[in-house]
Amino acid sequence: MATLTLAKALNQGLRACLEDDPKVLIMGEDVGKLGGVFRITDGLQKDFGDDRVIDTPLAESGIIGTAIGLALRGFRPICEIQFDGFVFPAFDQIVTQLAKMHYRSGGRVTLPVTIRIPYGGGIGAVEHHSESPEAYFCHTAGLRVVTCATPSDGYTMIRQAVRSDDPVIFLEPKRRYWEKGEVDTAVDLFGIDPTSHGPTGPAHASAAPVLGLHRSRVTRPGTDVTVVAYGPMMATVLAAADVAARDNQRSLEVIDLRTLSPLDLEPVFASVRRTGRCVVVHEAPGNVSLSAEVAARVTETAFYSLEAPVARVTGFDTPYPPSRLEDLYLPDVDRILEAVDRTYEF
Amino acid sequence: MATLTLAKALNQGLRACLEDDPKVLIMGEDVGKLGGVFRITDGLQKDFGDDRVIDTPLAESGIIGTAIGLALRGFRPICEIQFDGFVFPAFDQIVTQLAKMHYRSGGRVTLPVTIRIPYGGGIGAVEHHSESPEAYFCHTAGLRVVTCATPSDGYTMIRQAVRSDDPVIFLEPKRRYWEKGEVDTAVDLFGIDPTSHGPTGPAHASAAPVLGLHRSRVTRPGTDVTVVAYGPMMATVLAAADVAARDNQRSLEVIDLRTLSPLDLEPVFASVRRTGRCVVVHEAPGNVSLSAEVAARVTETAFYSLEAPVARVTGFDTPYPPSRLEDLYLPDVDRILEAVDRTYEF
Amino acid sequence: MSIDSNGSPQAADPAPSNNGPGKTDLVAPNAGTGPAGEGGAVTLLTPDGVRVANATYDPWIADLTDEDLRGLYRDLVLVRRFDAEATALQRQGELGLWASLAGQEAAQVGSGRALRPGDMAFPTYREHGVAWCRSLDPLTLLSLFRGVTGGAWDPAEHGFALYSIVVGSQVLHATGYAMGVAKDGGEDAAIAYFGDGASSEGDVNEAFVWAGVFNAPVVFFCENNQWAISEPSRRQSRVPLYRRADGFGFPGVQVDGNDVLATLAVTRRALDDARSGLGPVLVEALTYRMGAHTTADDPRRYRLDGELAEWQAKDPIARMRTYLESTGRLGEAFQSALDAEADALAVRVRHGCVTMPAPPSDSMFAHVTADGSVDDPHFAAERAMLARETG
Amino acid sequence: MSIDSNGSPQAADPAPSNNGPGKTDLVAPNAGTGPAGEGGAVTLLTPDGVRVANATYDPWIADLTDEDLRGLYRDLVLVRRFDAEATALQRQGELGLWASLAGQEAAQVGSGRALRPGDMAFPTYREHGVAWCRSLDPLTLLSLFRGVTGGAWDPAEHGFALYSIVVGSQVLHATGYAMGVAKDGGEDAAIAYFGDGASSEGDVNEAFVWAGVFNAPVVFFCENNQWAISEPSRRQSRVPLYRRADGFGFPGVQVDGNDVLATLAVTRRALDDARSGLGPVLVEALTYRMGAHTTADDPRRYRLDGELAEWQAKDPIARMRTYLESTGRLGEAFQSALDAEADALAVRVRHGCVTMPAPPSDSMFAHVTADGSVDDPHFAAERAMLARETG
Ligand SMILES: Cc1ncc(C[n+]2csc(CCOP(=O)(O)OP(=O)(O)O)c2C)c(N)n1
Ligand SMILES: Cc1ncc(C[n+]2csc(CCOP(=O)(O)OP(=O)(O)O)c2C)c(N)n1
Ligand SMILES: [Mg+2]
Ligand SMILES: [Mg+2]
Repeated sequence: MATLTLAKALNQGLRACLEDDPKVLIMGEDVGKLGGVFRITDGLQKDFGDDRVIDTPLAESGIIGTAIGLALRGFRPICEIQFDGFVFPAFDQIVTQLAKMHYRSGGRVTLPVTIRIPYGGGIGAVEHHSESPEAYFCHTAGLRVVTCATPSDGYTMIRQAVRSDDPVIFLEPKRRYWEKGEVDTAVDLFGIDPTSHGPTGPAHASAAPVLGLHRSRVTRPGTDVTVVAYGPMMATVLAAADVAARDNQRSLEVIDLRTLSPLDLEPVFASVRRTGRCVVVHEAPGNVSLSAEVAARVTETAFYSLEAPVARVTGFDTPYPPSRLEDLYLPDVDRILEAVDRTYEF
Repeated sequence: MATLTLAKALNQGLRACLEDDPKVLIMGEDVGKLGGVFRITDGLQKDFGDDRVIDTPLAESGIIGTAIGLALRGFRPICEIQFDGFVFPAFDQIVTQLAKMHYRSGGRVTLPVTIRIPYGGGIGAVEHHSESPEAYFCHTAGLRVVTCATPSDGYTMIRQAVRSDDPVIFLEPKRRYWEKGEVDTAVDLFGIDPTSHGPTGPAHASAAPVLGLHRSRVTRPGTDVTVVAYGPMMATVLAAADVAARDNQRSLEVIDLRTLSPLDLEPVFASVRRTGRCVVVHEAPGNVSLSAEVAARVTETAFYSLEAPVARVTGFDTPYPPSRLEDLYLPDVDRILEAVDRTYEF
Repeated sequence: MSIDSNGSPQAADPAPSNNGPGKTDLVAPNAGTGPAGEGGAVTLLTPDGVRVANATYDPWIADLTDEDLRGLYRDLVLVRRFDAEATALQRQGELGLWASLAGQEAAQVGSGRALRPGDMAFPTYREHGVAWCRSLDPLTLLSLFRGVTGGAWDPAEHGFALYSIVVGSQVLHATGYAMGVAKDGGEDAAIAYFGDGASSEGDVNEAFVWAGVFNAPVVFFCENNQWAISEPSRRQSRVPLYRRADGFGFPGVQVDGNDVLATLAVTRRALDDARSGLGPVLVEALTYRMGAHTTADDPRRYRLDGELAEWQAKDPIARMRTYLESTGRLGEAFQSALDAEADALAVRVRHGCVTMPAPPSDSMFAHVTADGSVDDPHFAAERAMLARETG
Repeated sequence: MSIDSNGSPQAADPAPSNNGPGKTDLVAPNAGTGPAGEGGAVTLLTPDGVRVANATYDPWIADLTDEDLRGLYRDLVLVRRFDAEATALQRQGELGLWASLAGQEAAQVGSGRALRPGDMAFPTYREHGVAWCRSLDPLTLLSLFRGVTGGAWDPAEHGFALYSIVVGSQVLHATGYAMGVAKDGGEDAAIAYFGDGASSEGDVNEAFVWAGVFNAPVVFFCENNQWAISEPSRRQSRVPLYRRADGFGFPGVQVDGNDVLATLAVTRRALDDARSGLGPVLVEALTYRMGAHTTADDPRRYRLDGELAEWQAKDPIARMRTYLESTGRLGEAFQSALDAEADALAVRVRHGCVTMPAPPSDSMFAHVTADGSVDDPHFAAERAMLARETG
């Protein structure tokens, strides 16, 4: 066990990926000497060479398009997109090629490409540096979309993602990069027989079981209201749960989705069946978003358990505003608690 | 009144746009001599010249990017994207530039660019020719997204869209291009005083009122179940309503959304409050889609009116399949009626 | 090297064969050496079927035996026949669509036969002739256009990537693949096919950036068939497309794409440069799409008067036949055997196409993702629903 | 033409002024005429401040009066001072970020002063010097980096489009704008600024395709400041970037971007070509980013040893001062007045920045769309919710 920031945990996870498999590559803008603008790849080019940690030309479609070609040649590229707002030039390669080539080939081609994207707001940045683009990817069949909220998940999930034979969009909550947590870097993620459970399954029996990549987690058990969130909002939701417990005697059960596509909602359904109330939180704009999907599925599955409609707390349906307004834009503790209250008003 | 196919109605609508305003341009791949692969721009280059109806190089980002520049110079470009599946190379220009420049400029810049996209399946095409990408655009603040289901709406809505000072994604249900309907091409859409209601408002009092661009419509009144759809699915839903009336004595109220962003759900809420049952239908994949949004909003607004959770009938969460399977992929009458039944099972 | 008659190239044999055309056929004194501007497009065989000398490129086909030459001719004839049959099948409703290669046989066969088994070709949707050279069963191609599969062959097995419909996208894949070759120390090369229209896409130009910067062993093979659907190639560039390479710092060469020998020579040389660490090369093959863009297109709306006739006079198959006949290389026995082979191919293709089984409905849900260990009840429910519906 | 001291260029005056540098200053015999290869980057003023003759480009600045020359110097000094103040403000937490132009003043002022009022410049996020030439209040720029606005000026008012952060995107906008100029018969031109890194983006290359095909009156002005964050410019191209234009069929020229006179001359000529129907020109201005990429960057991690010193010796301001001083054009009175002006500018900028009001919270909802006649209760509810919260 070590206490690491999320940034450092990801860095160590990536290092392990490069050590695990000589076919793993890291590619992107400024990932080499600079170690990326967030230093997530710090030191990796120095230790693994510029043949494996590749500073690319400044063109995102090129990054993903050549990564697909490299994957066809047997490599496992990890692409870094510098900021959320700069993934769109690569959107065509992601949506029409990366997501669909396995299907197109009738399963003959696999594209184990991981796309790391620092995402979300709250860092006082200029335009295009604070986007939450997950809905676009979740709507696209053939992609897997995951996000981590803690250093421990950062370390584990990046390794699982890179081991996955599917393309994975790996979303990193950038404003949490510098928050610390316990990480067990000695964990044997893939077990003695890595094929027995598949790369995303549980580890072998002798180790503490590691949560599969596509599993959500009850982060904080509770009895009154189910609150579903992920990534950068987890810390905010947990803070809200503290306040609710203290000020209202309300016990929130907090679930970290972790996997955004496919969704793992069984724990949510089970929770809502107990609580009868559900709030879904993310900072991406609400319109045609993940919270709509979760709300629709929860309602369909637990209709008669619901005391109130599922409440959604999301970023507003505006472009991400200038940074002096972002604190008002982003869901905060008050807005989450207000939604919790709403579930009692019905 | 004339009986026209949707294709011809759009063609005449575009002609009227070019006649109305010398700043209107049409640009895209093969829109000139060929008249577009669906002939929607047939004859327009011949009559308006290649300075106004422009065959562009084969690059979608270039089409939208230069259209933005043309709009900054005072033009009103209508861009054709040849097929739904080829809009993604332009995604960055649409999402980061076209959608956000008005906001970025604090309202000083307007970008009246219309992007016409033939969309949806059912024509036996190869990959990338049958996509329904509306969710991506609806999730993007700053864009307006509309779709027509009839020749009459095609004629009217394209003219309203081109008059709008906002960027409009104009989705054309390609497999309905050859279906006929009554079109009143004499309608005076913008009234004597075009400023009084704005370009998307009702026409002046002396003409029959024209529905605004951002209004949904109750296409078929009914009493038992509210069925919400749009674009290519409208005909299927109406057929389902016929069958339901005949075979089950069930009266479906069918609502054509027409405007996908912003949504105009007041008529849906009103209907659901009466019927207590709601089915939302589209052929786009269901995961994180428009039907999720409609379901979530309907549930939030009409929770106590609902006898059953909102049922969703959508394309499956797979890539669009090879065409020999598309009839099984696309929602059909049976699948819609099965969903209607489901709303009675709760 | 030799080219076998089963459609797979053999390993290169650097020794020129002694009964090749090198000595006997040189009747015209010179031709382009490319880059054009130094003499125009490289031609080794005139439209009249006359072999012209070219000091730069002659050595690149000096090894061809008479059998090899007949093999090339056979390829040209058979792919055209297959293509015609596919067009007919589409007209009869057996295919959803067909993108004919008619007119482009030499560009495709010449470049396709330049490849080694370990190379990887990245086609568009029209490279049926290259597919042929890579031993792909024509019926596998038809399964895509019939709507039965997404074009589901194994690229690794054939050295032939999946067809790519999003114009330009595959050019980046080829470049990345070539970067991978350089990384794993292989001697293979990648070749990216694309059209004149595709040259305008950002992806193609980004591929040029990448390939130049990483010195990737990739040949960019642009089939300039003069049209992108209804748009003439000057709508994509005001200078000849092979010149695009200048801007990215690697060589561009223009070749007569209706000349199978020139295309073979130029592509071999370009692949050899790529393999030997000289980096990428752009080849622009001048050719002509004799038919419609696809069976959904109507070229009468835009084609120029006389254009078709002009290009018919440069037909890639006719010139090869004239050449072989006039040099006594094409006996009647070969000709009639080839006719019979073409007929048999057409019969096999037709029969295979019309009897091709429809895909099982559940296959729609297969292979959306690769990792079978992930269970997703939502997806399973959709799958079960379809299973219920289809009984 | 003359360049007034208020920061707006006046209409062009083709008559060369008779006390301009044309006759007296030509001490070195020749320099590049660009395209490079014919003599390297165009230079009119050496790093030592010596004016060198250039038959091609001298006429393009022959009209400059001493006052004009001092005006250019003044621009250089003031924009550097403004930039330094902004960097300081960022360090003190008054700005979220700042992208310094230090080192690139000559490239920006030279090109910015080449523009006519009706022209439209399309900047990146670093063209503060061009903004200055287009009479944009520096505080307006700061409002963007302070997070108060999205960079909300009126492009039409200033002939200066909004800052563009998505690398390369604006180059297509410039091209479309120029197409529009050609359509409406205007005599204006567009200029697109972009960096060496941006040259790799598909959008930039598509813009080259478009501009070539439509012969659009646009100048592509690439500020090659040697770095794209931590990546050297050879990671974007293995040949000099001005050569990219060759591939698209229009001229490319390389200019010493630390030489304000050469940059002015080359840009004027390029704009003139564009205006007169000769189509696009690519200008590559060789310059250097003396500071960090932005205040968030740490160039010590990647900058080469000695590189900064090498470029400091080529400083764009020092060389202009030396030139003006050594030719007796820069009196002490002017110098001290300019120092005072710079100080006053810094004070005004600082004060304006720290007192800039935060945006009203409801402004988040303003201008998402333009058509106010559309009512959307969902959006209105969000707006009302924020209003309640901020109450
Ligand atoms: C990104 C994209 N945009 C548009 C299309 C529609 N389309 C298919 S083929 C074609 C023309 C291609 O021309 P070219 O590259 O010259 O190849 P050719 O068909 O002539 O072989 C177009 C516009 C597409 N497939 N992909
Ligand atoms: C599409 C896109 N990708 C990545 C970025 C992040 N980014 C901002 S500036 C920059 C480097 C730009 O280099 P260059 O074009 O040379 O301009 P310079 O900053 O040197 O002026 C990068 C990678 C971006 N803004 N946009
Ligand atoms: Mg073509
Ligand atoms: Mg730079």
